[in-house]
Amino acid sequence: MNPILTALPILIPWIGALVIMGLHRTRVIHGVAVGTAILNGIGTLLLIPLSAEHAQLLIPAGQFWGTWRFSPDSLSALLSLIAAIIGALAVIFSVDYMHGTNSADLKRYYGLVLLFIGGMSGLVLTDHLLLLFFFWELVALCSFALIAYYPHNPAAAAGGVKALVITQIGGIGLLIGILAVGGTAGDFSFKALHSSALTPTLKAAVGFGFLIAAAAKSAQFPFHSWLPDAMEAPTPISALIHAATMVNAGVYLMLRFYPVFVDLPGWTDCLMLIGVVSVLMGGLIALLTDDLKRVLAGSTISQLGYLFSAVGAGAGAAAEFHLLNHAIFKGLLFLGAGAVIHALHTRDMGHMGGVRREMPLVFATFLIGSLALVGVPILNGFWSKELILEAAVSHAPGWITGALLLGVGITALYTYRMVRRVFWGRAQDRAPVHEAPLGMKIALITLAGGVVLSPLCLPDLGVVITEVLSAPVTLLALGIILLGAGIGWLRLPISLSKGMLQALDRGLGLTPLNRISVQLTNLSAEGLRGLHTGVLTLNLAAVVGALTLLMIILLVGGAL
Amino acid sequence: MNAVPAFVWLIALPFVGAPLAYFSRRRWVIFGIIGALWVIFGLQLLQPRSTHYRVGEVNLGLDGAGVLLAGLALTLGTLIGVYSSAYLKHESGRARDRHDALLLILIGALLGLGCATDLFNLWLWLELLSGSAWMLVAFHGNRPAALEATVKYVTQSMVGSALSLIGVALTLWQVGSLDLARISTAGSSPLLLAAGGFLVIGMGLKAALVPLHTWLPDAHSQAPSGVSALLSGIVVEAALVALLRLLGALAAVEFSWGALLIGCGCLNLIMGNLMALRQSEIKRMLAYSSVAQVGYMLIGFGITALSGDPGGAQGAFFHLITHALLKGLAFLAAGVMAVGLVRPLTLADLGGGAKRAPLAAMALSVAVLGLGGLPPLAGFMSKWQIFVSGFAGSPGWVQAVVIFAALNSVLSLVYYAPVALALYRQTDTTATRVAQPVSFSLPLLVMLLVSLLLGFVPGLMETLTGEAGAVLGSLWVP
Amino acid sequence: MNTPAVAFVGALVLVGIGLVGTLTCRNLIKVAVALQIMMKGVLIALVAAGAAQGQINLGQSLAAIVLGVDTIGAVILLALSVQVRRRFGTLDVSALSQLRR
Amino acid sequence: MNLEVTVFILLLVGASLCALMAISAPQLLTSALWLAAASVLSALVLYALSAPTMAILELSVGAGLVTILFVFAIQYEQSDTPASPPLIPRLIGWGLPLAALILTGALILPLPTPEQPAVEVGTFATLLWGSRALDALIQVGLIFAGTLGVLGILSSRKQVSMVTDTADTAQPDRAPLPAPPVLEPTLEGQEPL
Repeated sequence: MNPILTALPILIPWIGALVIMGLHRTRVIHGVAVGTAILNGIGTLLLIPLSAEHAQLLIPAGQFWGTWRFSPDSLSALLSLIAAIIGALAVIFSVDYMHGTNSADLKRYYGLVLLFIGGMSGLVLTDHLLLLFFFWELVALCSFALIAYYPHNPAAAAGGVKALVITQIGGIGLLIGILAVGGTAGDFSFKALHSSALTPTLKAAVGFGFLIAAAAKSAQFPFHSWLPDAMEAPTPISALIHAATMVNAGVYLMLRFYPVFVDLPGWTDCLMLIGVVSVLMGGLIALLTDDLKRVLAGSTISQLGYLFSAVGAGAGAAAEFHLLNHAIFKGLLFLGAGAVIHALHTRDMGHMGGVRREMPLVFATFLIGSLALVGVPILNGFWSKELILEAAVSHAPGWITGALLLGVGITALYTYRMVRRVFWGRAQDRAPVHEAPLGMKIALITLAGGVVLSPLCLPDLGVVITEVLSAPVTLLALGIILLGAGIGWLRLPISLSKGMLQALDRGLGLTPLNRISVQLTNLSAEGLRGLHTGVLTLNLAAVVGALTLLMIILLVGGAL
Repeated sequence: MNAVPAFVWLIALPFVGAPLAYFSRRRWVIFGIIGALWVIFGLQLLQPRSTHYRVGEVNLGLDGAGVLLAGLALTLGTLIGVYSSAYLKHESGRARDRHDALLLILIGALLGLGCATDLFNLWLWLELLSGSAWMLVAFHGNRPAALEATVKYVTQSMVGSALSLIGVALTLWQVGSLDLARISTAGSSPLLLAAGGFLVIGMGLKAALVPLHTWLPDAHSQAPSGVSALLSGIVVEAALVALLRLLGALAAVEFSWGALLIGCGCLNLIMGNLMALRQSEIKRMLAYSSVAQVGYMLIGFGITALSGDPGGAQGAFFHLITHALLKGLAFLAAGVMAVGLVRPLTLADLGGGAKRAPLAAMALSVAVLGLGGLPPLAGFMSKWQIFVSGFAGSPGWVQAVVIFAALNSVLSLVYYAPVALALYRQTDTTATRVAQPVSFSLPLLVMLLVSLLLGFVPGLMETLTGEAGAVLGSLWVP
Repeated sequence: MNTPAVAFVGALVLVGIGLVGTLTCRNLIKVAVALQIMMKGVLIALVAAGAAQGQINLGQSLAAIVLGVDTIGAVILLALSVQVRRRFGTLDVSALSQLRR
Repeated sequence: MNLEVTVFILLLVGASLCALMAISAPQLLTSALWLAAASVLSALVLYALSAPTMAILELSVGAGLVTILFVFAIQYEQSDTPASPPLIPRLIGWGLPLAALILTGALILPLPTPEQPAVEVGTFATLLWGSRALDALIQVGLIFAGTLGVLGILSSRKQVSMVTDTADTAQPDRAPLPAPPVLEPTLEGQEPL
């Protein structure tokens, strides 16, 4: 096959986005967006044969860039497919969700979504560090603009800027790493990381720089605080960007460069530690909030924590598998939540309840997704989570395994609480609602099918089944799930310890640290503004002061 | 007397043209002169570089840095000339003529500054540059705020001039000549060290080194938008280049000028960014961000001064170009947005901007995001070049400075991103599209396209910045 | 110490007094006076430096040009203060501080 | 210490004293007159440095023209601003320049005598109009720019009466947003981030 086809997953959405910019009628815009997304899904399927034959797309791009190289392998094909297919489903879902939006806003929306899908594919397909950084920032930019999408919501603007700034801080880690590699090896291909020119210190800088970037992108501790705030985005966006694709970019980075950095002292431990803390933090966030989408956001942080721990424990294959499964079931959960939110016009679970009868299909698919999230057998989440736990048992210190198992219990607890509050109980002071429209249904059913069927993608399914079923940790995990759900069922007085939990959240979540640093910046900015008195005399005093200071420096420096 | 090279005409023409434009009272005169300048500039580019011309004892020479400054000055000057046709539509004819004549003198001063090789001559060009800049800032002299800004600009500038002249006198005392080439062979002495100090303060004042920058936010926010674009885009940077040229002549002095520049750069970065963080007025915020952006250039030049590696200066020159384009674009777009406003343009006024003026909104958001250093916009590419040169084989503290600078560009996003957001989040539902005159949209479009192009093909400027960087780099060979 | 050196030191003192003036005077016209004093110092410094190098005429011609530049500066500053007086009703520099923060 | 140096020191001390009087005089007119006196004394210094042409220029321009300008501006304003205390503490106002001066002195003193002063060719006129012709020409440009600027500054009263402080450019399509009638930037009371 012609390697130029590798570029399809990037080009199709981008061209679609350009076309949409020129359209005016909302109906046509919806149509073109859906068409592009589906076409892109088909085009991306070509990556499977392409990656099998190790196709390489080489584009000479001048002295500064060197050669742009796109080379799909199984990992990048997987991630690109997730982006394309979940992207397509999110776009189909959006036709109903964004119904009634004016054409200018709709153009902005679909344009950014398609730009994002292409960027995400580019991010995983490229074999060029600078280009990787470019796509890395591009998806951050799309995410920022989409979080801040709703015009009249100041929280949306704040959340967007927060997400952008935190991922940018992480991006510096990537930037520094690339600088170090490019500066010493003089080459930006991934091979340059193996170059012998990289001294151990430099390599450590690169490894930990990448780690910081990955943690920020994947909303891992201590950078996790942007993800819950990002929930101001339209819900299909949360499903696509903040559950299924962009947040996986960090995991992708770790998976991709694991072989390079595995020997760095402390690197894998750090990875596992970040993962474990995120598992617990995310669970805590999910447990403490009443906002349906924030529950899911916390759950995403927590599940990505499992991925980080798995990569750290050396279980790359298990991580890849869980990444795929998580993308499917979390995408499903977000879209289901979106359907409920769209119908009820609220995100507060306190105002939900009893939706089960009115939206049976949404309920059924949401339940499937929830069970997969908890890790109930035979759904996809079960297999991959057990594989990760098993890897932790054999490769990680005991306390990490313990913490991961605790996380399983917390997952069961908050999932039980979420499902009960949204779907059971009585409908409280709200208007009756109707089942979701067709476009939403298509997306939900497809994803629910994926939740059941995705284990079939595994080439060595039989081995996995016997392995998982024979491991003692599986039984233990199932017991913990029951325990967690049981605590939820008994409605044990969590509210009593809520204060404690919140204190824990505050302490661990570094929210105070976060707030203090923001306040410090603001205060210093405010304080410095006081220095600009606008009085000529004081300005001149600053000049003379600078002269005096410089003379001192010259006297001292010149004498040395 | 040897044949007169083309660039001499380049310098001379604006001075003939300015009175012509003023007294003829025809607007096309200025465009004719700018067109002629472009022709001469093109002819000059065909000639070999580093041509020299002597006027009396004073040498003029056009080298890579001069070509870069000249090209940038002509580009911005042309675009702002076009822009001002619409911007000044409602001013009286005399005011417009004054504006045009002063604009020509400003361009002429920039062209001349790039060619100066004599210390006193350099000072005088800088003085001419600030003189015409003062008067352009005072354009809206009937507004108290503009008047106040001009008073500060003039007074502080004059203190700076006096201090630089002490530096000139000290150099003359020690060396007996003001030729920069002669000074660079004079070796080290305490007198030259002190001279360097006075010149850094005096010229640094015009290049807005913190804490000498206090005039900048006032002047740049009160000038007409086109003038702000020129001032922020190139006037301050030209002063910086002048400062670097003379520091290059003092390279033999036993003092680490490079470390001083990098230190000043860090101060500029943090001060500019923190001050810009809480501004609600767009033009003032942009002006403070210029203070920060000068910091990147200082760091780039400082790296070259420290190690003699021309890469840093090359990156800094590239940043000079991208900053001139992006900041110019931002100011011009802000000017379009402010049309019809009685008070300064604030962040709140930008709501619905994308509906009112789509092109200006696009331009402003690309400009601010590019200035914030998001790849692959041009602003990232130039910062990247500076970072690369700072990372490769520099001492550890320079690498720390690079990380600090990278963190600062995140800080700058905190105030840039809301601008782009406000434009597209259409809170102002009543907004309708306002037809823009061609003289507004044309400069915006040109600068937008060029800055986008530079982001994707940063190699375009490589010959230009490479030559300019090599000129400065050759001064600092250890 | 020879005569040019004495003159140079005196010139620096004049510049210093000018700086003091710019820092202590509140009246815009007095600030202009202080700037003039600084410039007197600069003129003497340039001529003294030329004299020290036996290039008195070079120093003189530089000083002549500086004198011109400085006179233009003074004229501009005075014109500005006339305008300031009109707009602000006072010449006190502390009134000129609306562009703050 | 010979006589010549003593005369120099006396002249410079005199000029400095006049300068001090100029910056500390309570009345603007007195201040301008002290400036003229300082100017005359510096012209004498220049003369004593064997720069007679420059001395004459300084006498006519510095002491003459500039003083006339100052007096004109002061008379025009008719302002007798009472002496108000400086905006910054006197200690800083005097201390900072003094510190800068002392530090500079520490750096450059004693001023070295150049080993072999170059022998100068040409007179003042040939130097100014020959060697430094370029600088003289640039100065002409500066004078032109300055004149235009002063014209602009002084003529802006007329504009005010015509345009009445409205806008830099008027766009009829868009009504001005409600705003205070003054042009001062409203910087107080900003929303925190």
